[in-house]
Amino acid sequence: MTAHTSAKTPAGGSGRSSAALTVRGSATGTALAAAGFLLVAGLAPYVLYPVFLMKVLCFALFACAFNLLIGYAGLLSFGHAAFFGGAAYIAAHTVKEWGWSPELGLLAATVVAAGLGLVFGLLAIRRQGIYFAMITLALSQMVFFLALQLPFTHGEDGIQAVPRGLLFGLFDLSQPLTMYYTVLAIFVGGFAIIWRTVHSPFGQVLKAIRENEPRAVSLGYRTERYKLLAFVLSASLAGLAGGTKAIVFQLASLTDVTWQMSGEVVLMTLLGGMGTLFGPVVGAALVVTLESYLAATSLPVPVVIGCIFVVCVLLFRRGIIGELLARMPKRGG
Amino acid sequence: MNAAPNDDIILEARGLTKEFKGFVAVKEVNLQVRRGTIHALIGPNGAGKSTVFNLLTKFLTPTRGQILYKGRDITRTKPADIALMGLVRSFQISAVFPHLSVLENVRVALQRPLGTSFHFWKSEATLYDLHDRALELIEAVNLSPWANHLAAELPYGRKRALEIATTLALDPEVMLLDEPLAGMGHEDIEGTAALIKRVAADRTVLMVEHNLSVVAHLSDTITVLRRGEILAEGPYEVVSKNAQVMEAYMGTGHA
Amino acid sequence: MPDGAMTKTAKTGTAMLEIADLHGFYGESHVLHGVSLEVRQGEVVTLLGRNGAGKTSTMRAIMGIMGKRTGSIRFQGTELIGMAQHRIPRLGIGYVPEERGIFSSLSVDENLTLPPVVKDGGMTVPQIYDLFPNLKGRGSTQGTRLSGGEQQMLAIARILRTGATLILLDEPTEGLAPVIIEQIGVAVRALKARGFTIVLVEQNFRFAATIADRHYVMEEGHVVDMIPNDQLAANMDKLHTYLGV
Amino acid sequence: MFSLLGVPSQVLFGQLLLGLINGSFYALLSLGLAVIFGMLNVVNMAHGALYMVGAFVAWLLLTYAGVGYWGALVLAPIAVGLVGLVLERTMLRRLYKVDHLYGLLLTFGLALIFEGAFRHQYGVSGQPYPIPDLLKGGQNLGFMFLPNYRGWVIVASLVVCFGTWFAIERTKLGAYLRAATENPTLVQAFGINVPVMVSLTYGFGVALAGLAGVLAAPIYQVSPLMGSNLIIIVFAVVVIGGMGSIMGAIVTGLGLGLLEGLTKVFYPEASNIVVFVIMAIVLLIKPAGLFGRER
Amino acid sequence: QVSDNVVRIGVLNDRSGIYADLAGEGSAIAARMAAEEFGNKVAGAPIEIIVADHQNKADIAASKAREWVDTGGVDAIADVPNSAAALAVQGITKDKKRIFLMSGPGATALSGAQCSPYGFQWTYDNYAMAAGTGRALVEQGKKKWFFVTADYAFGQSLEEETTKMVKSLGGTVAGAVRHPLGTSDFSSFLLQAQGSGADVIGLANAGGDTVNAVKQAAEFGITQAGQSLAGLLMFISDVHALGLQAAQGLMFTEGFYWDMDDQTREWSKKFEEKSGRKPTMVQAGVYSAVKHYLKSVEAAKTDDSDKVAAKMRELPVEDMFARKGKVAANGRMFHDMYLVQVKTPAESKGAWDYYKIVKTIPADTAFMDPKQSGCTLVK
Ligand SMILES: Nc1ncnc2c1ncn2[C@@H]1O[C@H](COP(=O)(O)OP(=O)(O)OP(=O)(O)O)[C@@H](O)[C@H]1O
Ligand SMILES: Nc1ncnc2c1ncn2[C@@H]1O[C@H](COP(=O)(O)OP(=O)(O)OP(=O)(O)O)[C@@H](O)[C@H]1O
Ligand SMILES: CC(C)C[C@H](N)C(=O)O
Ligand SMILES: [Mg+2]
Ligand SMILES: [Mg+2]
Repeated sequence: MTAHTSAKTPAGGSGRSSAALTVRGSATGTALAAAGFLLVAGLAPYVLYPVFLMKVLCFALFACAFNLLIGYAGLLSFGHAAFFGGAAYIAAHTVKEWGWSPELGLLAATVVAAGLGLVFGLLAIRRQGIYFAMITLALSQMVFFLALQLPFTHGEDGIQAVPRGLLFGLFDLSQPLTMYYTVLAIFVGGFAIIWRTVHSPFGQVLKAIRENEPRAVSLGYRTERYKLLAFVLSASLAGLAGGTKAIVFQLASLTDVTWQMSGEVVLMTLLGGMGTLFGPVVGAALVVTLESYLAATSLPVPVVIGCIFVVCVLLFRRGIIGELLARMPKRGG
Repeated sequence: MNAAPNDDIILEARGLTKEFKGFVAVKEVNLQVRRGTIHALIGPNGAGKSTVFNLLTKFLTPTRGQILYKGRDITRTKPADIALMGLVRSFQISAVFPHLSVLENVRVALQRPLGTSFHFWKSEATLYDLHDRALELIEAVNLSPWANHLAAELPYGRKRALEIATTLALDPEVMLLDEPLAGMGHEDIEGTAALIKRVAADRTVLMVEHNLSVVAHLSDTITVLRRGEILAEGPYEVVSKNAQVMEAYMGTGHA
Repeated sequence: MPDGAMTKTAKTGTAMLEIADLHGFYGESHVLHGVSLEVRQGEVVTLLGRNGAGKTSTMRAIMGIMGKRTGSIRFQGTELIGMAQHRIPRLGIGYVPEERGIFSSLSVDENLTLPPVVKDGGMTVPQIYDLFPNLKGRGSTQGTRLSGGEQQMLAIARILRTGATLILLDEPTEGLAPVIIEQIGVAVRALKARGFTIVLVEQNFRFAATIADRHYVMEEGHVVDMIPNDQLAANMDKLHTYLGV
Repeated sequence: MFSLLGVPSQVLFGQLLLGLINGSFYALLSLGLAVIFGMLNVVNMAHGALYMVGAFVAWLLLTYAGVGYWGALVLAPIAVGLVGLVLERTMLRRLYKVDHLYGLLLTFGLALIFEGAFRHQYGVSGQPYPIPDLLKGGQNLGFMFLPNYRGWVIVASLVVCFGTWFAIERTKLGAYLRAATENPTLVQAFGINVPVMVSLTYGFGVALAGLAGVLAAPIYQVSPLMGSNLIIIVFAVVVIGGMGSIMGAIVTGLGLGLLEGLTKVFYPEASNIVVFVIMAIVLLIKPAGLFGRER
Repeated sequence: QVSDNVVRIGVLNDRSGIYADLAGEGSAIAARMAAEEFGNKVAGAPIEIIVADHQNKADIAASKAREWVDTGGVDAIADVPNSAAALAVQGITKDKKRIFLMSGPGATALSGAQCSPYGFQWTYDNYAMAAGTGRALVEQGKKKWFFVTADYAFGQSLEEETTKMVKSLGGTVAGAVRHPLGTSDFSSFLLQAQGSGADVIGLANAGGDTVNAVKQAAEFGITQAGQSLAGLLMFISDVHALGLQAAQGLMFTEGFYWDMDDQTREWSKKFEEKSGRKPTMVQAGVYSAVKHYLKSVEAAKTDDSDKVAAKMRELPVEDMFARKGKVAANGRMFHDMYLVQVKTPAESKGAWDYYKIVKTIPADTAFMDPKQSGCTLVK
């Protein structure tokens, strides 16, 4: 919702075609921001600790995936850790125990997360609002207990010492920078998918459903299927993020399947701005930074995080990026 | 169902009944809407008009009874499928997508027939072809100056207009309008009434409306509901002379 | 304030309710556009008007259960706008809503005794049963199992217990069979005789004519006319145009 | 002694009884959640944290004020209730106008704050709380040895649950509550101060959690995270029972406790997830929950 | 030559959870005490001790260790009570060639299949516990066992080692239940144990979990009914938390007791002044390990891990914790262990007077023969 630049005139366009500006104006803005982001992210590992940056990127992708659901389909999932953490186990297991290459491991993680998303979705999608949140929460807790008890996850120990391996048999991921650029590429890829989804015919319907579901139904959309597809997409990308994290940290553990993790991703998204493309990225970066900064102080991390949560909910429901956008000059008319 | 389905009747309800936890909101309603007409449903508040409406569009499931659309039984069909079959409704409380622009609101309806609505990998630009048609529809309801505004920014009456434009975008065979004029200012009422008349030329309209003068002016047939039952039916001239209708709806002082 | 015209027809008693230039909103829609009217002690006054004219909204504005309202509503000299919602009924105003508002999770007895007594001089439960014999013996029935008419009686009855001196009745006859309407008419007259002040929304003005002292006519969110009951016959034509019949 | 499917009856009945004890906690906690949800439409994520606070208040009273178990049984719920009152008045209240989800998020944040603060102060390992002298020892029931204290927990929570049910379903105050759940505007128009009632309801609901905390203190360690995992099961209980249904909360709470006990006998590996499996099944068959009404 | 001119030791342990009392800040104090004995300087470079909380989570431990090594210039990591976390750290220190001084973790794999040239398991291990406690009880005629096991690397390994020991002595195992780390209610596990008809209920867990289990066993009258309870790994802090009333009579294996001789008493007194409590074996072990590490740095005149590790294996361990201790090729430090029994309240003469030492287990029988450990470093 920024510039008025009209890059391309829609078919048959004349003066009236300015109607398309809403959409493409924000598209240009996003493209600019994305270019800036790539520049910064490309140089960052020379300044900052790459593992830290990779963590940020994994969580940013996770938050973006989550945001696809809450921000663009209006569904609050309180169980996204199941996909993130569950996929981490899959990636770790396939790579470590079965000796799969990292790209195959990630693919497996994503596919399993998608399957899990489908199951969750089928069960939860029939209810809305808090019911939906509660159901996803409870289902993810089920995954948590499975992760605790299934033999292949190794309970409290987690799957440790996962080899990073050679990406496509070529790139040695144990090199920090190679790993970093791989993660960056995965993030950019995931983000691009989300960006495309949001700005696709499907994304339009999704937004319509979020805005007014009965109306969308009356226009002939079988809204449950759209929501389900959105859910599966979101779950898959959350899984991709989780799998990547497992490869980066060479470990899959229970932490990533706890409901506190589900809460954390909500916080990241809320803090950055629900329903804004870059909000979750900013939110994730802030939360991860804050946590690692706080860990070194004597301040209790959960208290600080909780306070941010409360303040956001009470005062800044639009989040950082949301507030920024809201303060920008409005479109003409 | 029928040996020889009456081609003339596009939408029909038979013995339609809806109970809410023991409370009968709609009772044994038999309704026939003829193709190409404007059919109005009137009645006192709580008579069950909106409920009948919701039943016909499957937003509620009837407790008993049957609904036929073009001779086909649609009693068990899902709401979205009903819409796909050309039976499209509007809502009593304004139903727009508030944070989409006016153009996008209409476009959402237009994009459905493209069949790309699940294509999350396609660009939104594939929808730009629809803009001309969308703007035409927007023009038709006098919303052109607003095309780029968010629907939320429109005044109430304009939202109703937008809703009609969106409904029209589906090019429905039957349009069901629930109080399309409610909340509109005088200036809009006339325009919208004219619009309804215009679009009804090649389709069927069933509407719930309290504004009697409009109903009188627009509709070919009027069905009067009271307490969930049909009290009277017929053209305005007949219905408005019916003593029961006068008592239940128009008031007894009617000369 | 346009009260000059109204005092001429004033009956006995002092002004109980004075509304001046009342505006009301539901969210973004502005539905009351400057309502002004006055009700005196012991009167029965009706609000007439087409569907959507703003009658119900006026009552809701009095009770303070409307999103936003401006202007002035004075009850026995006390300004109601700006007052905490739950204080308003405590001044002695009872409200019988259009949709009756019988609670389904409460029994008839519980429904009946739900509104707290706000003033002395309310009717006792036996007196209520005398007035509405239909309710007798139904105490343990679930509230919404009653027939529509019984529910209407219950809605009125529960207000009578509270001792409220001003009663706002929104379409008490809507959807009711003629016999029951008759009963309600009897009840309203009985209440009047007991000194209650009543504001009544009615579509059925034949019924209204049998009980009211004066009629206010509303159109598009404001009062357009006031007709004393004894001049009703003379103003029939005018009324018909107002009501669009 | 006999055996069922190869399981000695002792073990069976023993686990069932333990399940009933767990069920008592589920019932007490889900009751509070149901009351709050019915009235405020808020999913109180802070419920588990406030349960923990209840236990801690009891421990603090004992450690720093010398107030014993029986005193804490009264004082701790009151303290927690007051905390709830303050939270409702200062924060939750501002969210009724916006999406209900924000209530959930707010209380989630509050839960983090409470748990984090206690964790920071007292560590995670937990503080011991002695069983009151009156309830030491136990009864040999033949099939198992039932510690007196655990027996008391069952009795106390049943009494409180059914007391609450009675208060809500059979008293005047309860009538206000039920009516206000259905139609708050109208109840307000009868001159009842609904906002105050809402505050009190929240206070009462969390006081129940506080009470459960005191009851739990002598059994489990008093630890900052004692509520955080329990609460999810309790949410599942509420979903199964039907959001907002009082009876549903009680019956489902006890029932699921028993079912969990049973699972521990026959298929212990599944005992942690059986509640969630039941939830999935119930949702498929009856989306509104066993005792819930479709909105 | 000392890298970045400082010898930095990171004490990574549970500072807030169920192992916080037996390790936690106490371990950091012990490490600092060791550094002070060197005047906070070694091989000409200052010694720096830093701490972090691993919260008993392998992922947190791993990322902290990685961060310390990558960006914090940490030369050695100490303690890491929690075998899962320790296994994760072992992987990283092995990879990045840093010294790992394990005092807390018990899993035998750490000096077995998962051993590292840079990893040293100092204080005890699960084999030692099984060899001590398991043997003692079986020899008393308690042959039928049932395990209540913490479901992670440590618990499983403890159960496994004890099972092997019990079976080798002609005992049987009636069954086992697994519980998650940090369980608060053991009642249904205990009920199962009771139903099994075993002579001994072996608690293959530690810290707060053991304390809870013992307490609830008393609540359910398990010992009155004739079964014995065996805490397979217990610390003095656990006895302290339980109180003698509940803990009396329990028999288990310890690596250290403050009240053994003047040296231990003196050191423990200093420790108590700083921490307010007597040291556990884990804390005392951290002291010993750090001290030995510093000694080796001094001797090698560098903090280069390969050289220091070689020196650590070469030098004898001699301090108040271990007499004539020896580091084996697999990283296991061999020293005497003690079978102790908790005194009755009547026997106890004062604060922290908790143990009777039943017997001393000599180093070579206390620990597993390195050749059988499965560690590839052993030729
Ligand atoms: N979901 C429901 N549960 C219970 N009763 C309902 C429900 N929906 C409608 N009703 C009842 O059914 C009756 C008919 O309602 P309906 O909305 O159809 O009336 P209407 O004729 O459209 O009135 P209006 O002119 O006010 O829109 C009313 O008494 C209403 O209270
Ligand atoms: N909750 C609401 N939100 C928005 N608009 C409303 C709401 N309630 C009523 N209105 C609108 O306010 C206007 C006045 O309504 P009101 O209910 O006061 O009319 P009324 O005179 O009582 O009509 P009726 O005879 O139908 O009862 C109508 O246009 C109505 O659509
Ligand atoms: C400190 C100890 C109780 C830790 C435990 N031995 C473990 O390896 O996990
Ligand atoms: Mg209606
Ligand atoms: Mg009305």
